[in-house]
Amino acid sequence: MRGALFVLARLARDRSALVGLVLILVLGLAALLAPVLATHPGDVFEIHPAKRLQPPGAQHLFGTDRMGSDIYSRLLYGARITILIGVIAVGASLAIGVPVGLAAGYYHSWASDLLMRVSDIFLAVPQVVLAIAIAQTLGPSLPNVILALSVTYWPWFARLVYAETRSLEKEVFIESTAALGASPLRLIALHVLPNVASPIIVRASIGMGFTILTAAALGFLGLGPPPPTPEWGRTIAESREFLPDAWWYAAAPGLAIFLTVMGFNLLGDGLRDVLDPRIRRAGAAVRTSAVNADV
Amino acid sequence: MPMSELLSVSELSVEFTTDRGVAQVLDRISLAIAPGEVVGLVGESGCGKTTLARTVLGVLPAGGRIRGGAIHWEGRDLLRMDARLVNDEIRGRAITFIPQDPWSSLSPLFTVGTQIMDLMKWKSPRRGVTGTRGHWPALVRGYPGARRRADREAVLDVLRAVQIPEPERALRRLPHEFSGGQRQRLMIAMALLPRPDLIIADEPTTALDVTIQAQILRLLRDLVKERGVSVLFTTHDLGTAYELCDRVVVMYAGQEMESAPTDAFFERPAHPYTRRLLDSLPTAGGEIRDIPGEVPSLIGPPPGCRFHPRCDYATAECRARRPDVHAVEGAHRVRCYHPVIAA
Amino acid sequence: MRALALVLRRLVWFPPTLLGLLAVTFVISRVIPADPVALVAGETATPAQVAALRSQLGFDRPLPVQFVDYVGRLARGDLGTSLYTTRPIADDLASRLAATIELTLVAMALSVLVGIPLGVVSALWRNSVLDHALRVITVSGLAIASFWLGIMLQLLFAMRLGWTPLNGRLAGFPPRGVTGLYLVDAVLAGDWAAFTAALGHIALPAATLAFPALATLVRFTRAGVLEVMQSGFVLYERAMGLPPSVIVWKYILRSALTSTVTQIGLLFGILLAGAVVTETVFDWPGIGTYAVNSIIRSDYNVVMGFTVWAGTIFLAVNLLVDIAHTVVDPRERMS
Amino acid sequence: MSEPRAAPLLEVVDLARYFPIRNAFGLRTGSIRAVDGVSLAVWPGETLGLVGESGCGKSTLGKTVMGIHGPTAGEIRFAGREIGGLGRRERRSVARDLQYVYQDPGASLDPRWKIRRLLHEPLQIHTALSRAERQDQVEAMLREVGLPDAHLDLYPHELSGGQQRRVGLARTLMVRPSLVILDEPTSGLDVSVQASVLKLFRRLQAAFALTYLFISHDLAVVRAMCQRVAVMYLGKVVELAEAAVLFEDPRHPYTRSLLSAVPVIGGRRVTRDFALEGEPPNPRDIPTGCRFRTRCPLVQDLCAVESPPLRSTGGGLVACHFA
Repeated sequence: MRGALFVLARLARDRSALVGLVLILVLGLAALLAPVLATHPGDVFEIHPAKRLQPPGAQHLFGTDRMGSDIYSRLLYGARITILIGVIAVGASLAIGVPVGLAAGYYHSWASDLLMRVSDIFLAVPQVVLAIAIAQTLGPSLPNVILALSVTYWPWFARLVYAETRSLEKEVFIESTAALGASPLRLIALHVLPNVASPIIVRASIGMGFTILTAAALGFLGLGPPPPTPEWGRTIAESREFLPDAWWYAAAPGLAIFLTVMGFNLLGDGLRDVLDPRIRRAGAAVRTSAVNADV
Repeated sequence: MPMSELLSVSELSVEFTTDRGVAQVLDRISLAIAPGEVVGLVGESGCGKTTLARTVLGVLPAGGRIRGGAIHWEGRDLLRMDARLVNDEIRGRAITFIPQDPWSSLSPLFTVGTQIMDLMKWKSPRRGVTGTRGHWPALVRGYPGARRRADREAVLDVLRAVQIPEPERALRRLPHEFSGGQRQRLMIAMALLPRPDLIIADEPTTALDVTIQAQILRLLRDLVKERGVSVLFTTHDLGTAYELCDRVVVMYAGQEMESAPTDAFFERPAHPYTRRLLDSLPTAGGEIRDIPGEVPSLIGPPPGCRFHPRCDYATAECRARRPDVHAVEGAHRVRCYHPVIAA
Repeated sequence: MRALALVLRRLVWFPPTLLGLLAVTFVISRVIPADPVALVAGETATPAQVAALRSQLGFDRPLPVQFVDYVGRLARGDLGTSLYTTRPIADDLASRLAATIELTLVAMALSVLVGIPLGVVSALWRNSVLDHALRVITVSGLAIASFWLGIMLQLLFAMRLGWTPLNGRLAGFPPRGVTGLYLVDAVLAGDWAAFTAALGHIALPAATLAFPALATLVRFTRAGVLEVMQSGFVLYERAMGLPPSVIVWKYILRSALTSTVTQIGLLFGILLAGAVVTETVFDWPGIGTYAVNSIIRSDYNVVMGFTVWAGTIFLAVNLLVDIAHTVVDPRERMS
Repeated sequence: MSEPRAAPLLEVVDLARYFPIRNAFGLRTGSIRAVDGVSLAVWPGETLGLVGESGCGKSTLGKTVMGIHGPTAGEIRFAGREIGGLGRRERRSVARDLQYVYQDPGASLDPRWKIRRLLHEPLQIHTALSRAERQDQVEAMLREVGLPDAHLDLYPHELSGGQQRRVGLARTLMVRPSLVILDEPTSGLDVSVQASVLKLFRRLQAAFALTYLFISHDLAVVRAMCQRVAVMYLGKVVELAEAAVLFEDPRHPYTRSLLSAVPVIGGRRVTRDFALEGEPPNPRDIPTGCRFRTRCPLVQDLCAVESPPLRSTGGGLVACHFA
């Protein structure tokens, strides 16, 4: 635990990472306290056609949608969906990708090459394309979106861990600890994994943002959880019909997505500098590998 | 300021801001070089010798700031001259540079010829005084054909002088096709081409094997003596200083301690630090003597003479105020209250 | 030599990876869904019709046999027919490919021509106001959902200000021409009216598509330039008094570009992915819209065909990236 | 000090280690013969110097003896037991007695581990000592190498080069090895720091009855530390003799030019009469016969035909037809 507090303290000093941390906390609180914060908790399911498309005002902070439901309340509950998708999809991708990458990276055998070729196949197609195909086949629903995202995102982690493990292997301290008599298992568990952990954490954070964007895209294309689930992407799709008059209808969910993903990206950048001791010592040396690895 | 001096650094102080505080890297350094003189700047890592060399070249690393002092070049203070003029007229023309690491000093993506001719385009001795009236932006300014052909001949001559095999073909090859020793010869050639008055060589042979180092030291000494070029040569290896230099200056923790003609420096060192330094050189099987204590941090360095915490002769004076320059004999000077004068 | 090897290795792995992709799409289309035939037949079909379709399509045969047949037909370019347009999917995709290529190329040009100079400038004037502003823009560029950005641009420029058309690729008839890229054909034909019209239509979608790619390129170029500025030859050139502009725009940029070229290659893939969503927002008649519309109508085979095409284009792009990389970096060519 | 009679602690017979050269397609198109048939022995308590310029194979030899590289040919007998062909698991147990100190100490320490854990690790691997017992030994060793206890809580990158070197040494000595291979232990160190590190090596050699294989390109350091010295050129030993003999009366032409290239303060100047021209040939195509013939002042026809064996000449061994 002491390590985590130490990281948090360092993060607090990096202004942009701090902003990222705050944004994510706001998202977390919004999701957690949705029932309390929402002005019209019922509107997640109830509709009031009479109050259709009212502009933002005292009664309805972000106005009402085409069915007269309060947009602000639905956004709060929508935060739960977003976090749920992000956490489970990235979690699953990590659970599959990290061991695959680690094993393939450390034990070079035909099996490891095969694993990497399989991940290449998934990386050969833009994630959103495969996710669409899977989501469409399984039918639009929350679990299907999560499955589609997990199946298409684990290769990113596998590829990252594979690359980090291979480059780590050439490090002198791995060779020297092996020469000291350490067994391969000990090397992986106590030396390779901790050194691979920080790029994974950084990628997980940026990956959360990326997954949320892709999930919103699926929602927008009608492949996300069906109504009345207050999914942000779908809300934007619904709003198009009523533009430009009901501008708030499209602006609010889009802004929610933007701030959330921005939070994870900023946190990811901050973590990259904090977690890598050599970076801290070398001052502003910029690690380009992580910058282009994703998107 | 006697005209016999080509370069005269006086009371130069340089600071570096680091995340742990401000480091006083140079403390009122004074150093003079006469025309044709090869001066060695010797000291252990962190003593400031590279910072001094780079300050004269005007390429201080980020975070470095000159706090005081002057660098007179033929009577004019480089620190107060117009920056563009110094960059056009002095840097790479009157004063040239030989880097330490031959492997990274040439761009891997351009042929050796392109990079040398680029240097010649701006720094050729045949290029008249440019002044600051450059009407065309540098990027697009042309390279007159006649001068380019003359410059190319000069390049081939110097490449032969530094014993680069097949100079014609060498110009068309990429830097990674040359060995460390050959690359350093290229650097020497590029330093000589603008017919400089002074070459600043920052640890030019540190990255080389001993037999290659010997060849390079010999080549450098022959060429500079032949052309009467003076050299400011920084090194942490006392042996190379002994080989190359007419005079040696030793620095410690940002202060100059002693300056003497080479033979006097090595046979009759007067400063306690110089003596300890020469004593700690490994000798055949004998007892190994080191210097107790550690080099002080330059963030809040010790007052007065910065060697006093580790010096056997240290007294109250040494801790209070930096010693003045004490003339031992002829050009042999030492900055110490208790110099050890040989009988 | 090494360049050849790199390309050959990429070519050697092209078929197996593609075959793997086909296997994945086959699994998605035939294995995952409970009853693939029902999906293909659509909700309105009666059980009898479904049974007839099953034997007609050969879905009753063992999976491996179906797979071989599936790959065989794909090899002949037969992606099956679209339930909606009743035309062979391959033809639909082919006719729409030019639109997607044009959109992606314009977006690519935009992000490269704007992104790289901005990246260089923000590296040279590090921690200046400009640098901080650019960092905020690039971080947000990576955080904006492209479909939402598209809608917001439509809202502002098309609806409120009326500077550009709301969507679509061209109001009138496309200019005659061989490339299928309206902008190019218009220029070739000297038809400036069509050119400005086409430009107006492509402006917003290209900007939407380009923004995240631009953000990535600025960040990447900035990091590349910062790294090159630490290198030994930059110090040497500064010490030898070479004009700063020569050092920056010849030596530093050239070094930073070698790594940026691979990044530009990767961008092409990202732009292709983005095109799917962006085209839908702007009703841009490319393969993206075609694929998405077929989703809504669960015009099943189209999605599979599209996935295969996207994968193939993507793999081809990676191949081009390798070749470009070796062209840019002379060391690759020489060793 | 004549040849001691006791059995050698380490004996290497015709050891070779080749690195395959692969063309761009991954096909083997030849091999770099980094170590090409070396035979030498190290006696208990001795310091054998291994000198030569970069690319001569001295580090590769050290790493092959240590088992970091598998030998291509030849035998490695350590304490009477052939260890070259051992399986990975038995090889690890040898590590308890045979240790290797890396040239770049900072890189040989895991950046994420504090010094404390780094020093505990060897004991955790090779002994069953309790945490407390290990802690005692760690603190004792820290004092032996002259570092304050406070450093236990620092990360490697928070120490100076010299301090990292001491931690690297302490780590290898935790398991009380009998032979330590020192790879360029003083490269990159300033003169005064170098002197303190050499003093430390000598004190530890006495304190723990260590035997050193001292690999270095710095001839002055080797002269100060080693009893016997082997000179390597392009993968082969060209001369091996008592240090005093080798430095006073070098026989092999390469040794002579190597020594003449070293600046001697107060002595003759290299820049006036150093004679060796050219650079070592490319290790990918080594000259036939004697490998030094392309730069050797004594070269004759025989040298291109027959590679001179290492033969005794009274004071030591030399590999030259005409030395």
